[in-house]
Amino acid sequence: MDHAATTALRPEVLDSMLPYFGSEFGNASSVYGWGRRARQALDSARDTVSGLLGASSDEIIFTSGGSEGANLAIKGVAWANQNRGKHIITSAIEHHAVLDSVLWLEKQGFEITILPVDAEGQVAPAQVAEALRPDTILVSIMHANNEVGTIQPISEIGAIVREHGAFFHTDAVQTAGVLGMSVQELNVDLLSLSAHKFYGPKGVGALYLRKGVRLNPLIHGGAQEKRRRAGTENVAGIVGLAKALELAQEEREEENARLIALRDRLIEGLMRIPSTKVNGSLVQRLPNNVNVCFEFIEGESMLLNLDLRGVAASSGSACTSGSLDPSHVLLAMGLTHEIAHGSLRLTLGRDNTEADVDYVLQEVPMIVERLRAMSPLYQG
Amino acid sequence: MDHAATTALRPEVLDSMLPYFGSEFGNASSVYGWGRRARQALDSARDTVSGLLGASSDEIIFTSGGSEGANLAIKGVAWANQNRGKHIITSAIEHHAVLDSVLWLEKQGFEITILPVDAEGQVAPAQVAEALRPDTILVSIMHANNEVGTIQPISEIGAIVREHGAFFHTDAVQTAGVLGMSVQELNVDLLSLSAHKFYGPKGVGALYLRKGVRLNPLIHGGAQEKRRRAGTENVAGIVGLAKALELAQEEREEENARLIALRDRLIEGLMRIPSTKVNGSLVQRLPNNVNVCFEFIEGESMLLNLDLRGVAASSGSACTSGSLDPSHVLLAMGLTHEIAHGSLRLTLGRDNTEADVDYVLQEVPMIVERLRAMSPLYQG
Amino acid sequence: MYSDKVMDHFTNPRNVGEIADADGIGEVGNARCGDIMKLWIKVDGDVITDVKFKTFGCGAAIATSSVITEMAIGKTVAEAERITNQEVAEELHGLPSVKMHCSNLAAEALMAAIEDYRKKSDKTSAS
Amino acid sequence: MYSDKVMDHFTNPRNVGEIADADGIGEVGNARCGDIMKLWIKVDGDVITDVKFKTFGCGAAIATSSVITEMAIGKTVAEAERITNQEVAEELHGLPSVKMHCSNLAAEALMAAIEDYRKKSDKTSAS
Ligand SMILES: Cc1ncc(COP(=O)(O)O)c(C=O)c1O
Ligand SMILES: Cc1ncc(COP(=O)(O)O)c(C=O)c1O
Repeated sequence: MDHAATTALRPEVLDSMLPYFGSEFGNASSVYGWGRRARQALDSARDTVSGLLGASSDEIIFTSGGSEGANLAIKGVAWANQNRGKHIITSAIEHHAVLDSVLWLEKQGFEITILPVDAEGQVAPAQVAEALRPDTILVSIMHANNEVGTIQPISEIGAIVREHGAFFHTDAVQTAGVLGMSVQELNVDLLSLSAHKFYGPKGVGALYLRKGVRLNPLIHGGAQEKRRRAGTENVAGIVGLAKALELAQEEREEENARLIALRDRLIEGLMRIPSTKVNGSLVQRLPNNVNVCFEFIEGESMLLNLDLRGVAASSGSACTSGSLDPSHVLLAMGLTHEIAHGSLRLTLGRDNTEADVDYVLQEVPMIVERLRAMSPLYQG
Repeated sequence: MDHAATTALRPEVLDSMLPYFGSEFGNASSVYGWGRRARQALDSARDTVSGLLGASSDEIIFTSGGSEGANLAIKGVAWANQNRGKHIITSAIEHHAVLDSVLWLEKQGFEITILPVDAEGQVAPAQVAEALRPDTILVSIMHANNEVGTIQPISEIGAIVREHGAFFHTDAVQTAGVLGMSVQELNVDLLSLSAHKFYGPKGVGALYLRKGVRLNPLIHGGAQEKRRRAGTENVAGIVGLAKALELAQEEREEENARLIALRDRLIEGLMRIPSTKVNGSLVQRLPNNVNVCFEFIEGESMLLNLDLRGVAASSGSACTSGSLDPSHVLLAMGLTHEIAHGSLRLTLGRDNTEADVDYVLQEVPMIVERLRAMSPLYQG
Repeated sequence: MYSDKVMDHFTNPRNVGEIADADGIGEVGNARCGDIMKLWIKVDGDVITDVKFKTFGCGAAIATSSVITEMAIGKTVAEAERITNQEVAEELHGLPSVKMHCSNLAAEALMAAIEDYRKKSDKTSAS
Repeated sequence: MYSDKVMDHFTNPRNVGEIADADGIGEVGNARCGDIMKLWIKVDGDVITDVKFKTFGCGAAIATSSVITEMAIGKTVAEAERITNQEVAEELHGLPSVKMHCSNLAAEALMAAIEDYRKKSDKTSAS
């Protein structure tokens, strides 16, 4: 139950990719022969993705994943538009691909505003409006958070940013296969996504870049992706991304209804454990995300116990990341360090059933009890 | 015969990758369960690659290909070491991934020296020595050129650069599956390679980074690749890269002997066509590279004719790139524009036989004759 | 990337060659840019009766040269002069956009040949 | 990522609990960092006869706590005092490097308990 971390490739997606690992191995930049057929496959994948996003095909740049997409969006816009200003706005709960890009730019002389979030992990559009300055060139707010599943009011924020004349990027890595992805409705200028989060291959992603937005490449070199991203194209991966996104978007309404039922069953069941708290909004929430804190216990020991029982999960525990601080997202939402250390994230996916949920609901209470009995913080 | 552009995935390599598209789909950053097995696959691939390079495993950074590797090497070293100096040296015949990175840095305030090459496309070590300045932080010279196949005296240049105290990167994209890759013997601090050039998958590469060389990431975010390259790892691609490199290095002596025989047969045959010139060194040359200029004809029309006869090839023709100037490599070697426009590159590979060579030797003279008959430059 | 019609003209170019006693000769482009077109025309009265070409250049350059010979033959000089590069591309059912700029010189070559014909016939009538 | 021995101590931790009439109690770490170890020791003459622990922390923290109780029981106080974090890690057949820094506090917890024991017994002998 760790589908927010990654998902298994769907067999249909692998099938769509295999020809490009076999006889159709051409370099899409070669003018003739195999190259031409690789080019056609790329063009068709690009049309699929742009169609699903309500964009035009030359607004899609294929990347090596969500991290590259966010880095390209943020650094690329910053470098290309620094003559207009050097101020960038983002939020405290962004993925590190965004946060660390922005912090690195700060070292290079850009000015950064990091917006706080409320207790449910939401960014307030009014705060974005307030933070905008004449020299603001870029705002980057994620579509939904990967840890607590809170969905942000992107469309509203986008309207404010556009009105002001800055560019707006959203990290849609957690939502691309789950929510509607019309870049017009979302009011975004840039949007990044990553295939392996929606049953596509790892190591491939896409960046939507609205026509007219100036961008410096992150990877210079060949003329691929209209000179915005050099490198021989990962044809098989790109074909797989397009196929996976198409399937996910086709099935999303039905699948979301199923996941929401499982999610709510899981949350309800876990909340019966004493001294337990749900993190994130219960309303503006990804259909597959469950995130709770069990007081008095530490997350990694929880994960390890679940793993021994065959359940993959995730935690905001510092111990899983090698740093001393627990999840920056939970801290930004106002949780104390000790409670943040005890968080458990379960993210549901296509292969999860009610039986899986019930199994987890049977195991977790026992694990929590056992760990609490061992905890010097727990007074019984 | 365009194996320098890309190669077909070997079936053994695809087989090594398939488990990671199937049941072993974990995210290598997840601490437990599937994540652990993905991590083991990555570790083992890293050991294989570092072993083949004579490096230690924490000196290998997996990337999305040769372009990213070169960009990371050059920009990463430049950014991290700019306090020591802002001067960078490279050569006029580098791939655009190197050249354009360096030219972009120039716009950001770095100083660049671009070394010339001789008529065979070689960089003189003495010229590197002369160009080194107290503020030189990085030298980047490719191992072998992708157009004309000339192999550079990397080990010698490396010794000079090291003596001086600068860092040395080599773009080994064309050589990684072909020549010995000991980073100790090559005297390099950074070396980039790309899997699809040696029968591995597209969209994955590796950068060797000598311990102690400071580098800023190009892609910030997660803690992957020891914080030097963020992004969920392309596990299948990385496993494929390692497998492909291992096979190529195992077989290279035998395969090179075979390719050299074919190459020389091809060159000899083409040279029988009047007003024809070989480009690049005949001695320090990649085993699979043939590059010739036919006077009075233009390269793309040559390619198109070959394609109609089932032969994939490449040209330094401007018309294949959409720019007005022909190959910067041929121009740097002193060829005139009109002759450079008429170049033809044929690069041999595993699937080419003597029969293929003979077929090309039968077709090319007829095509040349036909195009020359149509050329206003040809006095017949 | 090329239309079937381009490929047809590329593989079977019409009217390749020179006209020994041409009434006008035009040459455009240069080897530096990779495209040179040379066009010979024969004029009878006011009508272009024959056109021949030689071209150094890519597939698009060869095909545009070939197709413009067909377009020009039978037209009056005044009509032929109005042929644009755009019309040449349309006649070939389109050209890839990178080729529109650098290799679509045929209309200019024809213009140059007509100009040369005018100059010569002016001289002839003046003498 | 953990050795079998770590996993053994994690899944079956030895000597979990408290000692009501402990001769020394040590507590190290803090919840902010995600690891707290509390250790109770019982001393008879100069020999540590019993150790119990409670730990809030990751798998490594729990395993190191557990293994040090085994290492300490039966040793003299002076011997037990010389146990290092490094030895605890070795006893567990190694720990992942990220865990060496933050979660390997067991030797310190034991040291704190011994210190507490010394203070108390000093007081006892002084009275
Ligand atoms: C010498 C050289 N360097 C770099 C590259 C770029 O590699 P990739 O296309 O895998 O990014 C290539 C191939 O295109 C190359 O031949
Ligand atoms: C919200 C968010 N942004 C960015 C990323 C980075 O994506 P990738 O690992 O594909 O580079 C992730 C996933 O790891 C994510 O959850």
